[in-house]
Amino acid sequence: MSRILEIDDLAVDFDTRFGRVRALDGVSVGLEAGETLGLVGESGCGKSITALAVMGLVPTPPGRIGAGSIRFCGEELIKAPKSRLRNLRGAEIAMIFQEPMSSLNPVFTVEDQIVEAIMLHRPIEYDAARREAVALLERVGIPEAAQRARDYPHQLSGGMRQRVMIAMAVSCRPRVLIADEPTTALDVTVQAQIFDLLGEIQHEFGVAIILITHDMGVISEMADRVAVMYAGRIIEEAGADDVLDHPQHPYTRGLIACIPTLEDDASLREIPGVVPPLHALGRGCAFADRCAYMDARCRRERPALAPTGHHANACLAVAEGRL
Amino acid sequence: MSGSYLIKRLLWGVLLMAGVVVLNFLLIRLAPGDAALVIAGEMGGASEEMLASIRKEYGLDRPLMVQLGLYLADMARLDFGQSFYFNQPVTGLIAQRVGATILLVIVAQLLAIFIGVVLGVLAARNPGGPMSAFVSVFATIGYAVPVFWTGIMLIILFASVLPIFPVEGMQSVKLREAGIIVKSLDILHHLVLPAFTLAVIYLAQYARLSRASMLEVLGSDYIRTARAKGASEASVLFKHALRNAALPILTVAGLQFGNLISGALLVETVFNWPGMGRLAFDSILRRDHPTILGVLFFSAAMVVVANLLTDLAYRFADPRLRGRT
Amino acid sequence: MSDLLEVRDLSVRFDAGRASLFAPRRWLEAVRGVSFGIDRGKALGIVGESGSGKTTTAMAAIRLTQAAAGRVLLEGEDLLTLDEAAMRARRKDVQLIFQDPYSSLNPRSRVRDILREPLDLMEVGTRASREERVRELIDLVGLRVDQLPLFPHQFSGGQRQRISIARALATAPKLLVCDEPVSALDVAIQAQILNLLLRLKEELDLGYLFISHDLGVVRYLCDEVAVMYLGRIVEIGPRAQVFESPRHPYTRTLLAAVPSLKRRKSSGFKRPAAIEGDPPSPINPPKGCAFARRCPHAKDICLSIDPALEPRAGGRVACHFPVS
Amino acid sequence: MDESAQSPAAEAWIAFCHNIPALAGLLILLGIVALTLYGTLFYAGDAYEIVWAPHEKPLTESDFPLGTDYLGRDIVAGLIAGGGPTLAVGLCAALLTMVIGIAFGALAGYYGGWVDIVLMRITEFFQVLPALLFAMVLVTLFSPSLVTIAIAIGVVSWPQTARLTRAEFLKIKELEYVTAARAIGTRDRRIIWKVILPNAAPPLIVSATLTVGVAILFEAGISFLGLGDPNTMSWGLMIGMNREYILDAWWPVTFPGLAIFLTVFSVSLLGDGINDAFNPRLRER
Repeated sequence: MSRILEIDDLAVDFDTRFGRVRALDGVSVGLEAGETLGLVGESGCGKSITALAVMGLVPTPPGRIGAGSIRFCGEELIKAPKSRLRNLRGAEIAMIFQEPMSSLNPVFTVEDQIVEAIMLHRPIEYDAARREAVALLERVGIPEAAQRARDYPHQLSGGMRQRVMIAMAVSCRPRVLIADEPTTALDVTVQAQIFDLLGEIQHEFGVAIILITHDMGVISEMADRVAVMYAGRIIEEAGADDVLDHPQHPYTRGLIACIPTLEDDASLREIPGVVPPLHALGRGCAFADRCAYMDARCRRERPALAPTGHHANACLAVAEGRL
Repeated sequence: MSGSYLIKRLLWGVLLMAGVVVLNFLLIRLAPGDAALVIAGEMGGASEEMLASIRKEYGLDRPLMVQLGLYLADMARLDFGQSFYFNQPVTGLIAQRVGATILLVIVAQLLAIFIGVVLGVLAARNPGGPMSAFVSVFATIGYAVPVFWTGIMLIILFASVLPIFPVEGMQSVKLREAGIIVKSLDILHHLVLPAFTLAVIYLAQYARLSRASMLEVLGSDYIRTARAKGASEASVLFKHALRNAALPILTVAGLQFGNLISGALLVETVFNWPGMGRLAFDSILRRDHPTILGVLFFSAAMVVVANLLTDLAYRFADPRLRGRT
Repeated sequence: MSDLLEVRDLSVRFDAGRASLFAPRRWLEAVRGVSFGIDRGKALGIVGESGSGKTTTAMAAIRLTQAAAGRVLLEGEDLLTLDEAAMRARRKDVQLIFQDPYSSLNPRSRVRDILREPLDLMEVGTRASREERVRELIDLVGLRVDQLPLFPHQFSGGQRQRISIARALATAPKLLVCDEPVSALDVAIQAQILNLLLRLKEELDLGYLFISHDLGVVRYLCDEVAVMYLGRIVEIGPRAQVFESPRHPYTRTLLAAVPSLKRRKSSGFKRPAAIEGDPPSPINPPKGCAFARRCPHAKDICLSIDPALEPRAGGRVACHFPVS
Repeated sequence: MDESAQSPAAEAWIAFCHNIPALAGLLILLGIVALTLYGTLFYAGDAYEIVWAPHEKPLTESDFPLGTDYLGRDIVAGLIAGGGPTLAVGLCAALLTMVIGIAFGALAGYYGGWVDIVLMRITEFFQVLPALLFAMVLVTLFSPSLVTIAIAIGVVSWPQTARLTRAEFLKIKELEYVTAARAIGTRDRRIIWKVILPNAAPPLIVSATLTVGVAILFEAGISFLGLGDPNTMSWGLMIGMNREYILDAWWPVTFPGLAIFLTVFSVSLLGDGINDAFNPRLRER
């Protein structure tokens, strides 16, 4: 397999009332063609910002790419002209969002919005684009697609809207699809439908997916590889099975142990405390205050993501064999 | 669009108008002072017999509720009675003037919305930029200037320093006999200053409102979606954002209509614009009740119609409201 | 017969307006004849998707939403027939906590006042004893006494949820209604709150009416579980019964839809019991079983006759053809 | 996390104190108020008396720094005397507007249902009447005194406040802390006035400030048309009386107009400042 997306040492800064804050720090991760990479972490860990950075949509101001590079098929995106990014967006790299309720423009029909996406990137007649939009809606499982196409977003349920978003996203056969918590706002049975659909789409279109989620269960069912994020950094990265069965970083371990599941009767392990605010990060490991294995060195040094075999983690305690 | 919605709105509009009539009628009849004396005063003094005959002629001797009933019945036939002061049918008096007022109000409103929205959109593109600051300052100034004073200042400026626009009236005397095109151009020429004066206040408000509305819309998820599919910045701004940002502007434009008519009243007085403002002013000073009632009725009717149109426009512009009752 | 709360045939409906000026008024049937019971010190979880009526059921059970029909017996006394004053007095026994830690606390009150207000309103004890109780409460939920003078915006989401719990506990209630209390929290914080709730339940012998869409959370905390679909309970029973051997096809679908750490993409899992479509509208709900149109086992009778909730092996199920 | 116990109101005050335009507005306004209240202490002049030749230009005669009007009355004295009534009417009218508007909006928003329908229909009715025209009619019908003017302005301008209050109430009453208050048996009256209203206060305070401005403009308009109390000096009246002569003398209308503008402008700056101070979106993140 070949890497189609390569993020290298990416940093994103935000101006806040506490001054400039580094929201993303030294993030390096790659995406193979056709695979699913899960980005997992709690709110504010930087997983959505990573996605927006890839799309070239970090809101500026207050945000700003501080350092690093993002290469799509070898082409550097960070310094690319805006027009080039526009041509890539939607055509080669597409994205779907968390809130299907508000992600579609309320004053245009579903069809209009998909047709727009098609015609922006492909030399195609309006009528042909419309036929294709209906075909896409059918493909993503919208019943009576020809009629639904004339509907406005508010006339569709949340699940249907997310299907429309998916249809729009894959309309130009992108090579990368970023799905930012695509089911968080949906009910669990609808969530299952959407994930099943995403799986089929991936299989059929051969698109590589970056799946952003806070749910380890979703990772387990959907992802080939996982990167766990905490306070703007990746702290563990490996194949999904490796991370789920043999988590290395204390945070990953805690994250897995604190989920109430349908199989396990053990009492929940808590991670004490809260995620530190980004403006109050010290020199050391951001997780140190909540970590049972913390020692003096953890407070002084911020560990880098160090690979051990195929399994990379950023933890001094693991490196020193203290766990 | 749902027909029963329209019926409901129309019925409510008629009801509102009836309410306006009743309220105004009662207010005027209950206010201290004798209408017969006022009429007699216009005729140049009065004896008791004269007063009695005036009361009889104008129906002022009947019980209040009877007067109200009769008045409502007349009203339904659009008969507002005879003006005490002008000694003409009120309907005719208003008919001569209502056109000028509507012209002034609508031109001012369109001017204000158009310029206001353009300024607002430009400002929203860069919320920290100079255009944004200008819109904020301009909006605050526009809000704070008394409209009649702006008019007077413009008159001082254009009457003496820069005489390119007429500062008074609606038509030039020497062009009375000219063709329709020349006459229309002449009216437009006269319209410039009054319309601009009236527009300034609302222009500032619309600019500020569209800036805020655009900023809010630009931060919404569907704008991010539009960008994510590679839409150009112009398309994002004018196709995706403005259609949505226009909705609150439309609402406010509808609500402002009553204020606009109030403003027109002052502007007409300042520029001697031959609309209903002058008529209102005169009839109020002379306590010419039929005329006051007529003017109030017509102004309220204009507001009701404007609100109805705004409502329909809103429902057309926002698909979420179509087909609702 | 449960010794704390017994809800019988509770129904709630909302005016949904008219389709047009002369059309008949429509009703949104949010809760349709729901019955359940809660014992002292036990937790009943109600699970269901949005629009299933689970929150409305809870709100109607403590008379914060008006019920259209039914009875709510709190220790044998019907809350729905109490007059205003009696109901106000009874409120000290039933309290609730909410989903959103940001809107559930008045931003203009200090924590101390938030905790003391229920005591003041119920006129519990003397002024000094109320102050003492406030200190007790803050300690009980794991916050510090020196945080009492602070305002809600100075706390994190998890801490706010603790304050919310402390407020609910102020009048020493017997029943706590928990409406999605951990849904807005990150998983790490969620575990903290769940463990706190579990501890309080045992220490204070509290009954919980626990509303959640998260089956894992319900399984962790509740003794009994009710599954709702379109305003009805379709299955209710002890936790083990519902989770290990669900009888209703909808329950099975729901359980299969929950992402699981045991199902791996690497082992090529395929989801069993997937269903299509969305739930029908609660405005003029369909005849027959509400789930019939999405149910893989539906037969003709399901479309015409609404199955009653009948006892099956330990629990109760509303299905003509329960799975075994 | 900030550990000092600061109430939202205190934080808003701090934000306000860092807002230079708002402080400027407050300062100008205080200056104008002081001038109208105490101006006569250090500027002895009678606004009503003819003291000099008509249309004396400004800055030519040191006794009358801003000149005289068409009758030969001192303009500075007029400005000082005219400010009081204008400000008083503005303030009283705004107060009345807020009282009626908040009462209507709060009850309509909190109770909903038919209470809402009836109250909002009444509100809509009052919005149909062109405010200035209606106020003019009221003023002339019931003797043109300051009190009548204030009442008339109040009667015509409350609908906007009612709508705003209602919208805030509709939003806040759905919040969970209100449900929590109901769950502990708080009575409706207490919920409306003690729980919801304080939380709805920020936009209402801003609106109240702006209403003062609008009321001042209203009063000026009525006086300008000569429908106000002819025996009380006011800025609008000064402009109205001198209107006929604007092409001969610009100053008798310009300075009162500037005075109105400056007052409303400073009130508006103040309102914006309060708005920014309370608006968390500008302060947070």
